[in-house]
Amino acid sequence: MVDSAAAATTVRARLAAKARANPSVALGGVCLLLVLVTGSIEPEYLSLNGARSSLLQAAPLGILAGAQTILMLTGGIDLSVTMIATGSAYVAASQSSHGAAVAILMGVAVGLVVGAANGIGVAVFRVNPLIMTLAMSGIMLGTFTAWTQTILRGSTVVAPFIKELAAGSFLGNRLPYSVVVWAAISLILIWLLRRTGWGRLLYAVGDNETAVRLAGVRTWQVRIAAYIAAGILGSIAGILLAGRTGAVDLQLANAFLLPSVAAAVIGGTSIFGGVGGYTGTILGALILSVLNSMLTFLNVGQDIQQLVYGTIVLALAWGYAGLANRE
Amino acid sequence: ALPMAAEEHTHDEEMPEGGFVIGVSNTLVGNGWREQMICAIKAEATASGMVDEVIVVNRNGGPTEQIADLEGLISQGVDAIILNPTDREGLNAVIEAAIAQGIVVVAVDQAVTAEGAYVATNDQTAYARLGAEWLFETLGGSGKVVEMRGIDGVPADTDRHNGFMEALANYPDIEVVASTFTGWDPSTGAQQALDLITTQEIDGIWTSGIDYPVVEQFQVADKPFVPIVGADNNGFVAQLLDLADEGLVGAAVTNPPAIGAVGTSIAIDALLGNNPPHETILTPKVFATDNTDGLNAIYAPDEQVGWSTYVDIEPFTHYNGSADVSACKAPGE
Amino acid sequence: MNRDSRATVVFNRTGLILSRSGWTLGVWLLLLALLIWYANLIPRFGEFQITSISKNSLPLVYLALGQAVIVIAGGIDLSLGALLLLSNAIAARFMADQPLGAVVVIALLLIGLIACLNGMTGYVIRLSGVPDIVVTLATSYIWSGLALWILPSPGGGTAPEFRWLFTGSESGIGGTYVLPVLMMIIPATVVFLLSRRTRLGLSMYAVGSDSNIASLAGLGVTRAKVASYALGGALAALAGLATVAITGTGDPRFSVGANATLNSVAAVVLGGIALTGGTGLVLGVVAAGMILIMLNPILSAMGINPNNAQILQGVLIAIVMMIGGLAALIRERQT
Amino acid sequence: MNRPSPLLTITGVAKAYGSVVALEAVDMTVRHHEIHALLGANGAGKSTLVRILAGVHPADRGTLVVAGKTANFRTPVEAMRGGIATVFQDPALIRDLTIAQNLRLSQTNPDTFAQWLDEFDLGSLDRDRMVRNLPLDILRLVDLARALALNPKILLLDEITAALTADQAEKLFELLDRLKSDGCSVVLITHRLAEVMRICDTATILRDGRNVAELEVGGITQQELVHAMLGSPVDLAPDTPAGIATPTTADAEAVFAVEELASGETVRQVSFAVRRGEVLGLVALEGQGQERVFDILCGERRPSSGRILIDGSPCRFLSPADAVRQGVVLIPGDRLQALLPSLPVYQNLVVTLITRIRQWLGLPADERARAANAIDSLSIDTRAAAQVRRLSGGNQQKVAIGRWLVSGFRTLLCFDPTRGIDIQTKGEIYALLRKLAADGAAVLLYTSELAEIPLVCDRVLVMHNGLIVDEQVAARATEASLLTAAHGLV
Ligand SMILES: Nc1ncnc2c1ncn2[C@@H]1O[C@H](COP(=O)(O)OP(=O)(O)OP(=O)(O)O)[C@@H](O)[C@H]1O
Ligand SMILES: Nc1ncnc2c1ncn2[C@@H]1O[C@H](COP(=O)(O)OP(=O)(O)OP(=O)(O)O)[C@@H](O)[C@H]1O
Ligand SMILES: [Mg+2]
Ligand SMILES: [Mg+2]
Repeated sequence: MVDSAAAATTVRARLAAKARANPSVALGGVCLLLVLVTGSIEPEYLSLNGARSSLLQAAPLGILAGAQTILMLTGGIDLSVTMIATGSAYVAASQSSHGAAVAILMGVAVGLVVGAANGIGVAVFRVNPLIMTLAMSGIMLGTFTAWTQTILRGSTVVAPFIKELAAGSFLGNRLPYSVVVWAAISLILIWLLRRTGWGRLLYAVGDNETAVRLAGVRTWQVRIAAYIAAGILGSIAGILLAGRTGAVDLQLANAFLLPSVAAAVIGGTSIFGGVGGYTGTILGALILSVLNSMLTFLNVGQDIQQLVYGTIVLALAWGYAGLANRE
Repeated sequence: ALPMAAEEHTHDEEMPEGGFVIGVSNTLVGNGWREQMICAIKAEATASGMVDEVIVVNRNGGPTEQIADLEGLISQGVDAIILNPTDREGLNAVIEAAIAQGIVVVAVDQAVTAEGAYVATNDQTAYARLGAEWLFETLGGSGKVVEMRGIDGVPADTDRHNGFMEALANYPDIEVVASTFTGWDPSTGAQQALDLITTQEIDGIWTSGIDYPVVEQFQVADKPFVPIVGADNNGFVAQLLDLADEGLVGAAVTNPPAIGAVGTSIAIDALLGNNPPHETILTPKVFATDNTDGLNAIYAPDEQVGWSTYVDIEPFTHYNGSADVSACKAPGE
Repeated sequence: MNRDSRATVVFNRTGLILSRSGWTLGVWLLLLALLIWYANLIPRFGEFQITSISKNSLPLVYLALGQAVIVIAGGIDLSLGALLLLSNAIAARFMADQPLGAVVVIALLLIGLIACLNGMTGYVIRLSGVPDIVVTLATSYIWSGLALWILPSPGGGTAPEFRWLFTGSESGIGGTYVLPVLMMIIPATVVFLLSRRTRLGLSMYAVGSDSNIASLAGLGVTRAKVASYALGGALAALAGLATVAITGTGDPRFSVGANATLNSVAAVVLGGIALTGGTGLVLGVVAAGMILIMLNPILSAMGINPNNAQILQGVLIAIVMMIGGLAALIRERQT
Repeated sequence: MNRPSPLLTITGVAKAYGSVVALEAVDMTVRHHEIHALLGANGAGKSTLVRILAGVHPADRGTLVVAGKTANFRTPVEAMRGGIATVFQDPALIRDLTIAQNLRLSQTNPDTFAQWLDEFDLGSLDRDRMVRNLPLDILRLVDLARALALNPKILLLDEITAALTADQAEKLFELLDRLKSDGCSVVLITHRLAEVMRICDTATILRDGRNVAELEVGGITQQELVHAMLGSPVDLAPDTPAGIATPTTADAEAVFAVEELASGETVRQVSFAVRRGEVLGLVALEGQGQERVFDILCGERRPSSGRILIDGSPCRFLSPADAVRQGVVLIPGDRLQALLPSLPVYQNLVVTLITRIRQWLGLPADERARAANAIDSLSIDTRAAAQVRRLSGGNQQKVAIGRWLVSGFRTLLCFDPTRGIDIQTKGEIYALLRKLAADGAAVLLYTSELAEIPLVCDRVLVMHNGLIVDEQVAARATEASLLTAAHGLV
């Protein structure tokens, strides 16, 4: 009796230790569990189609959460990233008549410019990132609302190439191109964070900026580059989203703001900087996408949906912190 | 019973000849439908020739913020206020205060219960009922449908849901297999649609206005189209016209933001002392794929996908179609 | 000589207070300037406008005060707007057609209830070690869901006398400005005194400044944290009550809450409280809240179109913060 | 058997932070009326023991008996009620509040506090000053006065003298003597053995989380103390003793020089040159402008006038990056300013290698080897290398130095690098500084421990009131000669 209880605790302790050593495995387990729960609500979900549909949704979310991950590592955050996504998508769509390449470049330029502005505000003028990007989001909303009636007037149907990239699939309609785009971005991000000087500086700046500055680094450059990178990621996510919905309006990416932060946090990136990585974020984005599908299949009112969503996000964050803090 | 305001007016005998200042209060920034509503107000004000200035206040917020904005407009001394109310009852006090000062108040899109206010709305119950009836009829009275609603708790959504249920009551063989809340958000709606059409047998979809992203998902999923009901969004109308060859069957139900222009026209009438009726309810029109001419007539190829194509509302509007609305010019601009 | 040195002390003391509360003063001056400007722009500026400005600012001012307390104690609460919704929904649902006595009881219970709920949030944050922003992001969904569940669509009501208490008029408009001004001054003063003059308040500053040192110094970190969240919750409940008093109804829309949260954070920062915690005076936040509410009508009176007004508001916040950042930078370089 | 029972008895106390075992099993006895030294190398577990006694952390095992009663303090307040007052290794004052508010928070009686503070002639200290604006020595004394105001039975002082000036320390010792006779016992942690010899009655020595000896101070020598602490005899002088400036350094060209540097009222006129191969010492009492000089030299701050010359040509530092690119690097006094606390030792060491945008997309090929070299040559204890914050103070200091060994430099600015460092590590640091100089670097060393000067430096400058008031040959400088100059009495 006592023995089996003791055995159970050691097993649990060993499991906990394992999960701690490799948090991605724990997150993967949670993701799998959610997939199974969703599958029990809607059996058809456990099919190739279900998987494809979840991945399609996770791709833009994962990319936006990548932007948050980079910034959170430096102790920053970007509340304008969904506005950047929307703005880029808008520009890309309205420039679609000039061909996909021009459209995409113009779209990405939006992310570049806005990201740089955010970066300068935060790194040079030392504005709190939360406030800087909140203000920037308002500025962009006003600007784009005005522009939709002036310089961006006209069709916002996206170019066929973008549509194909965002929504099309290959290999017998199994593997969406957008997932390939996401995978490529993931590889680049993971490489940047783990194998480059800039990635290392991101962690360092997030941990102790003074120490990095005294080491001879111009930390403002690191930060500005981070905001620019986040802006570009926002643009790419926005353009993919535009391709998904086929056309753009100014609410395109709104719904992704809080989930983009949540995905990074669930994935184990600390909002205070210095700790985390993109692998966890990928899983975080997948988890949230599955959760969304689950809520769709649950067929309940928005009140219950919000209750379930909030509770699960809290439970996940708590569980993860429990693992991380137990040492 | 006429409100006190009418009495006040009687003692400046000669009726005003124009030169009005119209205040507009809106509480949703960046929403295409609302922007078009504001543009329609400006276009109608310009076309009427009676208005000197249109003052728009707009921000994201709820009744509290809107009350602040309305009181600001009152302080600025406008002649009429057109508002898209955030609440049916919460603004009554300030509206009645405005009316007491002789300001004409017109609530557009959503109703208010304030005494003496003019109300111009699209009939949301009918919007859903007409569309749903078209859908159920098209399905031959039986089949599995999805109801894609807007935001839970918003009056327009509740009205539309009621209209949908009214229609449903007459078709016992129609089964609603899923009911989702899109939040009137295109990407959310797209994802829900994709989740549903890839996993379930569906015969028809009714949407509360998130329509073209849903049609797009059939192409993403590479599934055959099912009959779909949406709003008079330009993008959806274009799809109904373009994809008819590929088997798309659908209906666009009008929910015109030009209701703002209707409100403007009513306000000017009231300011001129013409005593227009206090309640104007527009009944939606249904443009289905079997009516290509109708669809072609409302299609606006130069406008954006979110553009509501049904802009001319007789006898209220005096501007010259989509072009004027889209120019979005208030008097003097 | 003695006189002289006392004068120097007084002078130094004034200088100290000025330098320490310079930002607070600045925000109040900005508000004053805006109001004077506004008064000159519109045809008539009288009691109606003063009442309007003070009562309409109440919900945001309360919410921002609550956010300020939480930020000072080293947290941030993204669920305050949702708590406002919840309080607004419960109040409207249960106060409708009730006599004043019952309404007051409900109001007090509600403040207590929401203070407890948010105090619990604070406790969960301490217990779990999950950052504040994440926990409150999650609870914001929970509270909004609950609000929608309690009040499925807009409606409900409250007693006219209760509306009078916050707005100076039983209809919610055009009353005396005395009451809304009092309802702003009293809670603000109470929160200010609580935060600066009591041990509990100071321990919030301490915990926000450095919770490790605070615990070395023998302070109850958990107690301060929970207290700050509870106080923030109570103020959010008050904001919900003010909303029901001003509008006479309840509105459970998620977006209203989210918008209110963002405004409260903006007001806190504009009011001179660093998001890093441990510093700042809550009084500046009151003026900042009023500025944020009044900016829209003021810009509109200046003839600025709403899109540009939206841009201007963002630019204003960014520039004010940049000036703050630069000033800090220059101070660091010089002293 | 009428010997009184001890005031404090600790038996078998153990404490581990995760996988780091800070205390394995410690026994210690503090009697009435005694000043008890708690000694040990960096990381021996002294501060951990203090934190347990003060109720900050619970012990994993073991018992505390205070005045005959078993104590189980769960919070600092309980420990205070139990008669234990503590001055921790780092100031326990809230930086964003005023002194008065801090006193209010800790419910300290302001009058008693004022009396104690007056012992150090600080009775007139303005209580409305923000803690963040006060110098470290004042903060330590405020902490002390606050602890004394509790009227404790046992006073724990964790390296309090490290930040005090010589005369403040002297006043402290007089005060401790009086406390002792008034019936309060003191546990004093310090790395300065002279202090132990001067005022302590007993010493408990910790090594690697265990108590290895309990000695009566009266009968032993410093060497014996060191032997007990380290387990082996240690030569207090560095391997390569500095002599009188050798002809080569005297002739060597000035690598780094400043001319008429000034900054407001704090730094009024500072000129000097550091030559290749030279360690130039700088001494000053607390707050004479030395911090500002270092801030300017490392590029953190701009001077109001004056020039910095490198190899004879003037240059301007707009930021530390400019200084670092010219080979001028800083080891700050507060090591937290030089460390990435939650990152591994390795990352801390190599962070100096990527300072330019063109290096962003790669990593230096030889960085592993360089980092390993630095770890080796400084013998950094890497058991807790996963997070620098878990290293002991001494090892943290080594990391702060080590990161410059990795990237290389020409001029090294050291601000009090041995503050709070154990005696063995100190010796290692002295030797290292000499070696760096011998390899061609120029070193400017500010130190608060005057005894270090003859051990490491070639020449020494004395600063007073923003001016360089004296220059001496290090080998001939004595504590007395330096102190006289430091008080401006030349
Ligand atoms: N919070 C902590 N988490 C993990 N390890 C810790 C923590 N605090 C101390 N340690 C470890 O415990 C050991 C003892 O540390 P402690 O601070 O007690 O040493 P010390 O004797 O006071 O050294 P010093 O003279 O440098 O102050 C060290 O190895 C240190 O790395
Ligand atoms: N203080 C500054 N203010 C504005 N721009 C700067 C500043 N310092 C550097 N830059 C710009 O930032 C960019 C990168 O500068 P940085 O000096 O880090 O590059 P680098 O690769 O180290 O080049 P180099 O080897 O020539 O010094 C350059 O375009 C430079 O002009
Ligand atoms: Mg120590
Ligand atoms: Mg350069």
